[in-house]
Amino acid sequence: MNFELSIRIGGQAGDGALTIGNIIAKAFSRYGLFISTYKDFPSQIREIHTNYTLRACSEKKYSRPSKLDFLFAFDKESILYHQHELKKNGIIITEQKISEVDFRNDAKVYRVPFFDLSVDNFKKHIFKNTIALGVFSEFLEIDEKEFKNIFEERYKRKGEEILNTNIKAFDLGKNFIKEKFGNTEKIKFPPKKKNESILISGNEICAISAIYSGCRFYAGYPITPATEILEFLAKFMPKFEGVVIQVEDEIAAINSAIGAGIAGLRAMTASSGPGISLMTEGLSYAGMTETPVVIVDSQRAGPSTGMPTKFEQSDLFHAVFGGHGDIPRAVIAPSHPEEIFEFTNIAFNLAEKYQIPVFLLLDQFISQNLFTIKIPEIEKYRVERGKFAEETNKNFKRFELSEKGISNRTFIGLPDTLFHITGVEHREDGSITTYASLRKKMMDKRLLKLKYLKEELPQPLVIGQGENVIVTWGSSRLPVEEILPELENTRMVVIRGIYPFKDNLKEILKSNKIICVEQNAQGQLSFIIEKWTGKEVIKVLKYNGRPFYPEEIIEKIRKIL
Amino acid sequence: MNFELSIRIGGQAGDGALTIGNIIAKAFSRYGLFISTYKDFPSQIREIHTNYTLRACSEKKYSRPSKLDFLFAFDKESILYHQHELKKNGIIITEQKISEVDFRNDAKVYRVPFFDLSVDNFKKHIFKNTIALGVFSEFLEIDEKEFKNIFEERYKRKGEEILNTNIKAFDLGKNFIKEKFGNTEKIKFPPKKKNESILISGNEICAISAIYSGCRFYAGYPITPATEILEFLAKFMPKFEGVVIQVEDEIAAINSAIGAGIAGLRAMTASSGPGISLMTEGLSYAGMTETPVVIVDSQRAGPSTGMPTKFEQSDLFHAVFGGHGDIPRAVIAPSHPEEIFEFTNIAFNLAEKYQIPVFLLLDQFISQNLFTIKIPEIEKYRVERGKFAEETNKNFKRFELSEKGISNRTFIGLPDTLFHITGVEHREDGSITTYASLRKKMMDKRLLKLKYLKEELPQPLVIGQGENVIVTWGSSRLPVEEILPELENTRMVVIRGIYPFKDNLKEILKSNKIICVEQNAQGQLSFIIEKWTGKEVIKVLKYNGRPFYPEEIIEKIRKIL
Amino acid sequence: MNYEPKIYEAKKPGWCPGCGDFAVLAALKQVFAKNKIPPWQITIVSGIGCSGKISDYVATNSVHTLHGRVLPVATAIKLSNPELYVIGAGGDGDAYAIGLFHFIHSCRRNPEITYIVMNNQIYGLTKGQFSPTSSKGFVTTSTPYGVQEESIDGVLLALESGATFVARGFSGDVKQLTEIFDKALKHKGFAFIDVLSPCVTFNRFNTYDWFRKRIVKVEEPFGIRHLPRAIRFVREALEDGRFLTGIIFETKKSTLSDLILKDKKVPLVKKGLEVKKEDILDLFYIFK
Amino acid sequence: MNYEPKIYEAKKPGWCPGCGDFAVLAALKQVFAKNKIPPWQITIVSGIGCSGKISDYVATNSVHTLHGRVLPVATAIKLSNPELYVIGAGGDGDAYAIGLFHFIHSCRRNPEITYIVMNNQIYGLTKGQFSPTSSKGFVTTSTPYGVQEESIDGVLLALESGATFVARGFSGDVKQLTEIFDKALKHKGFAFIDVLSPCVTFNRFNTYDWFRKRIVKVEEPFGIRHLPRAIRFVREALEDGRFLTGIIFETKKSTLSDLILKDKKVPLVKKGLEVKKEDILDLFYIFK
Ligand SMILES: Cc1ncc(C[n+]2csc(CCOP(=O)(O)OP(=O)(O)O)c2C)c(N)n1
Ligand SMILES: Cc1ncc(C[n+]2csc(CCOP(=O)(O)OP(=O)(O)O)c2C)c(N)n1
Ligand code: SF4
Ligand code: SF4
Ligand SMILES: [Mg+2]
Ligand SMILES: [Mg+2]
Repeated sequence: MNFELSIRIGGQAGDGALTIGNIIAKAFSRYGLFISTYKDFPSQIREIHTNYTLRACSEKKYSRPSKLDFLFAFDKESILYHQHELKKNGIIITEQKISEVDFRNDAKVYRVPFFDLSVDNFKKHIFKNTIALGVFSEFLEIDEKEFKNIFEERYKRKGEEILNTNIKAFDLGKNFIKEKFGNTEKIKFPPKKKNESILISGNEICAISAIYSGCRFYAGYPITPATEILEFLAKFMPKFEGVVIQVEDEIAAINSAIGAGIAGLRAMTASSGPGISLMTEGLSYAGMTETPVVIVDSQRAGPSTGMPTKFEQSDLFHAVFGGHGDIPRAVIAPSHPEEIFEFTNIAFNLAEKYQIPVFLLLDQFISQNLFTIKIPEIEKYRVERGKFAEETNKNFKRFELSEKGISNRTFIGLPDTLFHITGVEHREDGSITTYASLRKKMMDKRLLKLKYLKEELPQPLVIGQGENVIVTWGSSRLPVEEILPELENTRMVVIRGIYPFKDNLKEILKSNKIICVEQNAQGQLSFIIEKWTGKEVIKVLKYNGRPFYPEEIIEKIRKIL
Repeated sequence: MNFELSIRIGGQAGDGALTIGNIIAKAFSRYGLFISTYKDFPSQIREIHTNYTLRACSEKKYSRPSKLDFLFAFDKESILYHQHELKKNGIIITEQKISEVDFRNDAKVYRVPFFDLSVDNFKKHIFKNTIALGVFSEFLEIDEKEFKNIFEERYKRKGEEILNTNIKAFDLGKNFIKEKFGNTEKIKFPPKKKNESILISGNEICAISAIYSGCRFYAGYPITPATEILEFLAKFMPKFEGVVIQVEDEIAAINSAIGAGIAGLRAMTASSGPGISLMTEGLSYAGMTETPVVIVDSQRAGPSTGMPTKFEQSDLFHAVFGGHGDIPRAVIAPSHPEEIFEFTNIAFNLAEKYQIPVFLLLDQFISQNLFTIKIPEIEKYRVERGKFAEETNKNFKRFELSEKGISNRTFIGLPDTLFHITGVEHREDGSITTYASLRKKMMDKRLLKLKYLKEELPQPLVIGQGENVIVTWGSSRLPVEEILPELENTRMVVIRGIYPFKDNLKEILKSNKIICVEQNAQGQLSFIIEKWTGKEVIKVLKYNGRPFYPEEIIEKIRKIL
Repeated sequence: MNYEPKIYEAKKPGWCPGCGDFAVLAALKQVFAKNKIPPWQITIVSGIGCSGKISDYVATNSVHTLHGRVLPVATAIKLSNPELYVIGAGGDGDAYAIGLFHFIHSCRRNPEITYIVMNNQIYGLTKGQFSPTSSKGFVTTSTPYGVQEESIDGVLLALESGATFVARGFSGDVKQLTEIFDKALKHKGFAFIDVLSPCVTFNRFNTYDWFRKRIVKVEEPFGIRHLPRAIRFVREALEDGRFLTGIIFETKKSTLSDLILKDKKVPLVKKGLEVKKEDILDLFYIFK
Repeated sequence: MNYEPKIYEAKKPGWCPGCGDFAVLAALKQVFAKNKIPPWQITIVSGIGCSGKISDYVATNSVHTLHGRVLPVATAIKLSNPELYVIGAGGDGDAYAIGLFHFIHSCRRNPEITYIVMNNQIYGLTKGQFSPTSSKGFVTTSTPYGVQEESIDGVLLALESGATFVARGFSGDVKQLTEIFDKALKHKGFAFIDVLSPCVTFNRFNTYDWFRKRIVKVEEPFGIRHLPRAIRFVREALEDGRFLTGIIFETKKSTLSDLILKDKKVPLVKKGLEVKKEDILDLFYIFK
């Protein structure tokens, strides 16, 4: 049986949609379902409608659901904006106070006085979401323990009283619904599965992988949707004796990371649009000085401040082409929560092996939402430092010309081994020069590295078979993958190692019809695909800040094929 | 008669190569010859070999000459590095002190004790370059007045004494050569032409055009090779009541220019590589807020600090693709000193008509060297502000949707007419929103402008006829144009309106063989040409910091065709 | 026109109930109304942060800039049109972290603008990381083991950098805030106000009550004649865990507009862009 | 090894004869030699400018950073390997214009590095534009009608921002400079030295002679116990047209390394990158 359940919780910021959504997500995830969540939150702290969507499937499906089984509506907007997304005869659980609103005719509406129940019983309105959870549990066939266990973990630390109040609130909701509406029809669940899965966000996976991959220096500046990387590392890096500092801006962040990279540490910084743009000069410096540094870009809707809490994939052009001069670099983009651990590890290895800045492109959807994944098989991934060795060398030449363009590296402070690093053109020993022929040699050296790097870059992922090609990247893969079985004669190609451009692109994309699904306004990957295939690409774009629903894509593609 | 004379003056920084080069250039330019100069200076103030090349032609030829008639050698390096570039039987005028150096067998060498003559006669060594000029004049058929007149203008202000000393020094050189070597063979000059030409650098043309084009706000930060724009405007803008400020960095510079642009002024900033990279976030903001601003990028050799005083064309990728998000913008590049006035004017007009940031790409060669040009027919160029009007409007919507995506603009401070500007996604009135459908509309609006702008962008310049195409951009045009007559069946296409990409590119570049001559390591324009033509482009690249000699290109192209 | 505070308000602010920034907005509106300044003659230039949202809540001209870039933009707007009241407004992260150098350079340049920093000692909009004014030891989401750096004080830095009007306000005292803003708006030059503006959501340490116990009101601009004394008093108070509020220093110096604008009567934006052909030719003739 | 100054020199500097920066280089080499520091244990991190070229002239480790970014890079290097002597060096434009915020934040963070600003009150490498320390009225290539802004002083700003070692030197007095550098290198924390380092080519106003008439040497770190007094003296001197040179203030505070590095014995760069699998699993288990 293919089980699938989609829930949206809407309310004003502060109503607690996030809390209850996370509890449901965790409960279902532990039950053995695959969860993906979607937070549609404003870039403002209070008083604006927000909503949280949760999808639970018996199979791995991670894209945003377009049709809902349940809608929790704590405010009027929740009904106005979202009830049209309910499935036929879907269920609405809503605050009784909400008036002057027309409910969809087919919807099963349960109006509950969450606010009053909470205030009457607990003197505070904040338990209304727990009450709602109790209500919700009455519609499910699973044991209420699945939720209550989570309460225990969550509230234990905060004291017995809070825990008990929450449990009381939960029961209150449960009983209210029974008393008022009698026995509701219950949703059948597949049998519970023992599993080792975790419910985690992309930012957190990235942070853990960084630690595993030997990152020991992180400098950053808060920015949505990348902040959690800073926050996670600030908390856990000290255990691994690494350094995490929040600095005065992103320029300081990248230059600090570069400083650590020069010194011989594995270093990283993470940001989003505005911060990434500020790092441009540093990027160019890292390329010129052949300094390994990993730059995570959790993309959000741009340009400029754009929509800080919203999704987009529009920094590809910048990652590939941004910055003055001819800069060696790599750009990779995981396309799935399950790839983030691996790709973060790859980013660090490529950065050190090729001594370049590496962009790891994430996006708001994959960065901030929660997904059920298996704990990665970490032993599969290694720290590969390339030509890095603790070897004293009186004639150390940091930029020695070599066959593949890669020179020996070590850390600064090795006896008798002197470093000279400069963003100015330099000789093999790092001293400044403007000699024409040497300049050319050094430039060739730096760019030569890309030739070899290209081979090692993650391969495109090809799924399915067929004449037609849908090419995509980043988390756009998730909805495309979901609709793929419904399309005839079509294969999906996910570009994951974006730059340097792979030689096999033309071959892999061979087709009469190339459709590119990506989520930005200019068709940034499409441009590159057109360049490499010499073919016009049919672009399927979205850029309103919300990730594609699978259905939207299929509709558009049906029109094309 | 086709007259052509090429001279190089070499010495240590501080030896005065620049001064004497400029005097010769001015004298010849006034005489009616077309001058182009080439400064090959270190990014260091003293004690390093520098050289200045000067080409004087009876026709407009502005590229760097590869063969020299004259070499002034104030230091040993001048001989070591440069004598191989002398034509057969070329002339070397050199400091007598220089020893242990082998002169080319065929060269006519005149060893003169410049240093001693200067010190013996004037107690200072600094007159050695004027003495050298006197020597030089003995080899020319033209009247010595041509030089002495310039002394008078130059040194008048500094006082009679300095003037007289210089004249004495000049005569000293002249007489020395006569006495020691007798009558030298004299170079014949074409007859003197009355002319209205000027000898000017690209930066200065750009600055004058900015003033003419209505620029009344300039914010900048010094950087080679763009500084002269700041310096020229600082001096002359006040006369036109405009504002020029040197601010704390390039971020402040672009944000100041944007502020003035928002307020309703025509505003500009200029920089080079590192500074341009720092402006990336501001660029994205200008695109989002639809603020006109002109960004002049006097390109230099990158990446990073690169070779600050050296030539390159490697910021094209950044200008076109740099910055996070989907940013509307324009990129134009004059390809000839005579185009700079016009293109600066176009930059301001496009910026205001389309309410976007506009990149004006110059480069070190065209920016800092001197060229003889006619004074532009300035009345041909106008200030076109587009939808800018002083119209009070109680319901002013700065971002009103319209057919071509362009909204009405005015200045801030018009009675009852309120502005709301934000880098966040916004409604027509500028208030913040994240509504999905509005977001899409606003993004479409901003990008729609490019469709119309594209039509108005400077057309590619096609010179010559033939099956084969040499495509080029910026000052690379100069050497290509010079060799074009020597190639059969070949036309030259100069891309001047670079972005948005023109629809007619494929048509205009139709050919079996497309050769792209540009001066960067990645082939940045080539990449774009390949994208638009679907054809592989044969790249002729140079990136050692020195512009192509025409001969180098022809050699490479002969191998290809 | 009826100059009431509400004519300056565009929409209901989206700040958390109790946020200190409400007081700043309220005081501004009162001062505008009191001085009968038409909305179109005001331009609020704001940064990025909860504080920066203020520009979205006013029915005056408003420019919501990039994070940290309030001052370059505000200065340019003022130079472009000196008839405007230009008010910069941002958070402590905006002003003292990423934008700190613009702040200090503005102090010495003395542009005729008012600059209000809503100092909540935290990054509000990004949900609670420490800022340069957070106290040492303070536990935030990015400093789970406590802030490790000394905090800095905007008032001291402004005094040291040549600012001509330096004040501190407190969101718990709208009356005083209004008085300060009133004087600031009338000041010829750079008028800087650090407003202690509690973040009730992410900073549970520096609360209204916390401040109330520590605030000492300054009645006179006591440092007016003596900068070193002003500096000493502010520093001593801070070392003692107290905050002086009120106008702390005020002086007269030539402003950036004085120095840079030739003609102060007609704003640049109102001048035509035409130039005399001869004047341009004269520029070219330099190169003859 | 024979610790002589010349072992630290890589090539003949390309500065103009008479440039103040020679003195800084000379003093540094002497201090290195005196303290017998092996070249590989020193890292000079420099900015962009004539001053920044110093990194190309030393036979120690050197990192020539971007314009204004000396301090983030230097701090990171020091944290990565505390066994190094890390010395930041740059110009007044580098430190007080584009890099000013890094400077002030470094003062409050107290990283264990020495930071030398070669203050020539001009942009040397770009040929003579004004800098934030140029005097008001000074005619430069970008201010043909004179500088219009008040200058700022690095020493005052450092004192106000919590720096733990603040000094001023003069290139005309290599002996004093050497003494200052010697102490700076031994200081535990951020040691800042503003060196009045004349540019003989583009600044014909602030010449050696000009300074000699205005310099007052401070023999003791007289402010050592009293910051406000140090601030007052420096300010009064400046207002009076005089420059105090010597060590102006020195104090002890916990350093950034103290606070941020768990294990101060083994430098981070010398530690392996391996982690225990269980430790990583523990991180994942948080999300069970
Ligand atoms: C360049 C850049 N970096 C980071 C951010 C993310 N960001 C938004 S608001 C903010 C800081 C907010 O703190 P503060 O300035 O104190 O304002 P508050 O929200 O506390 O009023 C940050 C870092 C951004 N928008 N731009
Ligand atoms: C981002 C950036 N902007 C501008 C420049 C150009 N630039 C090189 S050196 C310099 C300033 C030099 O002044 P200062 O720091 O005082 O050093 P000095 O040469 O006087 O020693 C500038 C602006 C640059 N390299 N990078
Ligand atoms: S989070 Fe803090 S600063 Fe932001 S609105 Fe809420 S209380 Fe105000
Ligand atoms: S220009 Fe000035 S700062 Fe630069 S080397 Fe010469 S004297 Fe020194
Ligand atoms: Mg704040
Ligand atoms: Mg300087």
